[in-house]
Amino acid sequence: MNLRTARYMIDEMMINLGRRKGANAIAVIIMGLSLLILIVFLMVTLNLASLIDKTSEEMRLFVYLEDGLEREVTQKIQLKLMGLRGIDEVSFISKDEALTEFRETLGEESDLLDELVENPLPDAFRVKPKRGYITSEFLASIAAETEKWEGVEEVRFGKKWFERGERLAKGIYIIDLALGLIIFLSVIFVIYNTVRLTVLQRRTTIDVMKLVGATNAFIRIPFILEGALQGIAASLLAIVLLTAIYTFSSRYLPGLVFMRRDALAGFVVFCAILGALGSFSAMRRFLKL
Amino acid sequence: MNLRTARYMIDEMMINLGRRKGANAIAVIIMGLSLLILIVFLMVTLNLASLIDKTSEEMRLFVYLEDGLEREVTQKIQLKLMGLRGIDEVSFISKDEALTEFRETLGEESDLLDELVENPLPDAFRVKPKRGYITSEFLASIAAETEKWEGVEEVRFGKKWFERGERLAKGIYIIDLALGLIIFLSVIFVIYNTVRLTVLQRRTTIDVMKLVGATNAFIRIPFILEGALQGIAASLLAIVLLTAIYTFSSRYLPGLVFMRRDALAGFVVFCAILGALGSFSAMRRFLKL
Amino acid sequence: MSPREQRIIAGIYHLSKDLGRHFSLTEINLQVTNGEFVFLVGPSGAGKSTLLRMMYMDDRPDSGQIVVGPYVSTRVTRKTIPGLRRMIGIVFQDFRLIEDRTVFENIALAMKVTGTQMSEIKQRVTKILTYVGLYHKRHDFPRTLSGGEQQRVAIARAVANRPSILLADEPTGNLDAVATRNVLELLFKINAGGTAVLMATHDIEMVQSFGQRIIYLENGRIARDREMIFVGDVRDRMEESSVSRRAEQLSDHDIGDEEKE
Amino acid sequence: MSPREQRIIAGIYHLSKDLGRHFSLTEINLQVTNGEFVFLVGPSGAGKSTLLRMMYMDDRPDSGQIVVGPYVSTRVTRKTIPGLRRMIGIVFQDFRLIEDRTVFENIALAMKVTGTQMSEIKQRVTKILTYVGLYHKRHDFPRTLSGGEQQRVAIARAVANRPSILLADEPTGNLDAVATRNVLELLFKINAGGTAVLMATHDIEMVQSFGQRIIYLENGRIARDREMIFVGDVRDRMEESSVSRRAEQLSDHDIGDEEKE
Ligand SMILES: Nc1ncnc2c1ncn2[C@@H]1O[C@H](COP(=O)(O)OP(=O)(O)OP(=O)(O)O)[C@@H](O)[C@H]1O
Ligand SMILES: Nc1ncnc2c1ncn2[C@@H]1O[C@H](COP(=O)(O)OP(=O)(O)OP(=O)(O)O)[C@@H](O)[C@H]1O
Ligand SMILES: [Mg+2]
Ligand SMILES: [Mg+2]
Repeated sequence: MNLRTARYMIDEMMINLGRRKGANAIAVIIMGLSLLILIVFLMVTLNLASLIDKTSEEMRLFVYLEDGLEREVTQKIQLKLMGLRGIDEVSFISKDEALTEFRETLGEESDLLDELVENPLPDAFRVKPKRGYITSEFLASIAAETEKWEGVEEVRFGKKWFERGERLAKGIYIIDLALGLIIFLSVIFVIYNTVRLTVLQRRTTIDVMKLVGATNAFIRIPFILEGALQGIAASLLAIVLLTAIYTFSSRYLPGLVFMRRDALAGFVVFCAILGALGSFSAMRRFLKL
Repeated sequence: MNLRTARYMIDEMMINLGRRKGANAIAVIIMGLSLLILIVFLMVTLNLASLIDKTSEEMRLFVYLEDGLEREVTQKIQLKLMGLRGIDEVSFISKDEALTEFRETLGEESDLLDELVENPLPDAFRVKPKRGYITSEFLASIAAETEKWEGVEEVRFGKKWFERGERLAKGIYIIDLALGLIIFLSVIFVIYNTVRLTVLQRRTTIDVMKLVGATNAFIRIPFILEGALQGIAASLLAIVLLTAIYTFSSRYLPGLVFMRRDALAGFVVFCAILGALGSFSAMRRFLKL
Repeated sequence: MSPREQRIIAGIYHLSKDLGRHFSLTEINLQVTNGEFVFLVGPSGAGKSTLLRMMYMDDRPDSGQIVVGPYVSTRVTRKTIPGLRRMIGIVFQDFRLIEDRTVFENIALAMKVTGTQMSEIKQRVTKILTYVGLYHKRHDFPRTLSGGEQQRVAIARAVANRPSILLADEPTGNLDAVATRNVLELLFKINAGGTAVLMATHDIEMVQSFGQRIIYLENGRIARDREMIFVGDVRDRMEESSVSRRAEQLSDHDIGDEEKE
Repeated sequence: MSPREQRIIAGIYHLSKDLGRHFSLTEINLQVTNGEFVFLVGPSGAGKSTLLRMMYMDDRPDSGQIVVGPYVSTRVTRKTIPGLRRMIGIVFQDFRLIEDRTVFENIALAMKVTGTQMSEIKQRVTKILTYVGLYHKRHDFPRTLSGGEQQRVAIARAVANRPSILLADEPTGNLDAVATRNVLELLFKINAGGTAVLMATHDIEMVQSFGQRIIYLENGRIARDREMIFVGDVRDRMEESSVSRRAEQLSDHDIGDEEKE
């Protein structure tokens, strides 16, 4: 293909775009709105995941110590804890600190603690696991191991609640994935067929071009470029609308996370390819010998 | 319009449907998938709302009594509470019951209560407000009023937590509404324009019918019927897919609520009207004099 | 049958219509009585189709009036147009057959529109298709028909409803001599039945032989009406108007460069 | 110019093609040498357009072979068809102009496809449009043209690329006598430049006067080729074939019921 042919193809595309402004605009808006739904869904998923992540990151393991331990024993336990695989931070909580914290948690009900004659809480280590290790199996295995150590009275991590949360997160992820798949397929279907319809409407043009001796490439490339352009325009429309939604929503949910730049760029490229593929495959029917 | 004309119109519709099976199928699938997104969103909203509702229904007001009250005073307070506007149930919780409950709430940490020499908790009434009255303003006003009563030491309802929850619920509703509006408009736009495209493709047929003297009604009604049928087919497709999604999801989220029958029926009617309107307005352009 | 009273079934009065930079219809006056047969001739681009289009009110004049039966162009509305169109049978120059309907359905549709009974539709369509020699193709789609066959279907559709006035735009352009004669015979018979016929054609020589009224249109004006036209005479006029449009700067040499080895 | 060598530029050998219940092309044999001018005549539905469609290989024969230049129908592929089509100029019976392109763009597109320079495209299109009398309409869209004007644009597009062989299907069906003569002159000039021309038409009388080779097609068979045909003779044949198709059970009385008051 030489330069002149390339220019003619671009000419063709520009003429097509110019002559069918209304139809193209409608196609781009249909595609853009479908993509908006997809990208909003992606953002919701992203925020759900980051919420679940944050929540599970707050998970702590408490290693309660026996009463009246020697300093050395306490320090040895701390060192052993820090030596364990998958442990991020180990901090000592004295029984007094523990009571203060507990008072805070109880809030209004804390006056109930005023009745205590002596602090019943033990000293403890608060253990923060590393990110990748926050699973109920891992925490249970750590708990089982450390509980056997000398000087350790009990190890707790809210097993029941944690497991319940884990199940919930898994359920949410599975449903999210299922929904995502459906939305994704729906959107691809809509875009693909919208582009297809715009090609179908120009069936006679394609027929005539074939009859005057245009090569398949000459016919196809302008359409593919057009499909790609439509895809890009639609994805940009979706991104603009997403930004508006984000701006509005984060007034009410301040922690909301936005899509990353590179993900958005990938999204635009993906839509361009989708548009181009839609054109391409719509034309396959007509370009047969 | 006489019977024969009606029959001819139905004929027309059937011929159109039969001759353009592929195009009609694609249109119905595009519309069905868009509607699926809408109806899934509705179901998610429904479940969110029922979750928030259930959570807020568990809201209780605690009226703590002074120590060592006479039975009559206690009973008088109970009667007065039951006489208040917006109150559903009032139940007496003795200090021992309260401690047992507290022990349960603490779970693993409950051994801390073993150290108590005497039960520091007061007797109390647990007050369940009626459904429509669960707002922080109403609860605060009740609390303020009852706190002044003789024999009442304090009234609490977890004000801070409740207000925070209320704000969260409001945020979720607003964002849900905003998303819902966008999805709703997108779906309407997609359906409307899909139907429009199928009408546009038959532009020449419409022109010819006008030229041989068909009245606007004769041209329009078959198209409107067709649009309505497409809408109905699309909504049924969406409902079938929704049922599949529901069945799948409730394996992971057992409490999931399905749409009500009458809401689904309304949905089908809505889609029929939407399809009919799409046809109708697409034709307005062509049926001008 | 009682002798028919002479009424004006269609009249055009002081019609003007501007169509962009290059063409306008100017001061057209013409009347057609019921039962009349009129040829509308003129060179390509003279405005024949445009004039017919005004008569079935697919387009409105800029000034002047068109009257067809009881319908007046200045007063006709969206509601009354279907009534007007049912009085008129139209053979379009480009046929305008519906692509996804068979030959039978195309013709039947025009009759259904007026609420004709199905049994009558079947009978009429059969008869007319047989007459134009296409009964065996009644279940075929237009795209599988030859040019001339499509044209005959268009004619069949136009006459199916027994219109009061038939507007035929170049109805024999794709037909051979014999098919042309058959179509003309059909039109004459329909005319003999009381339908006024206005047939646009460029074939002045064919038209000449029938002795019917001929209206000669040229550059958007009626150049002659009613007087007999002699072929030689019209030929000259056509040549003039055609040649005056065509830029004559082209020499044979210019076209000679088509040559190749 | 050196005297041109006689080569066969297009040949059809033992071609058969079945088109449903009602029509088939049978045992067609014909050769066209470069620089030849051939009229293909026959009644409506004889198979003229179908035969031309086979020659530009939009459809393939059931058996037999078509050879155009170096291209052979049995061996041609999706890749080589564009090359074949660029050798051929085609005037379609139904014009096939692209609706959303202007007159200029329609013609230019056919030239762009072959990679012609823009300056040359402009020059050629200007010259040809001027010749067919439509230069002033170059920026108009097909839908605003009269039937005859559209036909002339179709002709202009077909000759724009200086094809080696021109297939013209009823190129004067919508043209008046003068425009017809101009178009024929154009075709003859192009022919004189070395382009073989195969023109399908139903107008046997017009064709008669030029003394060119005439192929007479009837019911999907070549009835006569090369021998001079006398009008009266062909008239008879056409009548026969046309009448045999048309069911003759219709009496005048049948059509007489068109009558109305
Ligand atoms: N919608 C339009 N806009 C602009 N010009 C138009 C329009 N319709 C027709 N014309 C012009 O009006 C002129 C007359 O067209 P018309 O179709 O009436 O001619 P005609 O006599 O039927 O010719 P033919 O024999 O070729 O069919 C032509 O030059 C045509 O280009
Ligand atoms: N795709 C097809 N399927 C079935 N029949 C067809 C098809 N194409 C053409 N025919 C039939 O083949 C016959 C010849 O058609 P063709 O178009 O070749 O005739 P023609 O000689 O060009 O006639 P005309 O002068 O009317 O244009 C017709 O009877 C037509 O109905
Ligand atoms: Mg015309
Ligand atoms: Mg033909």
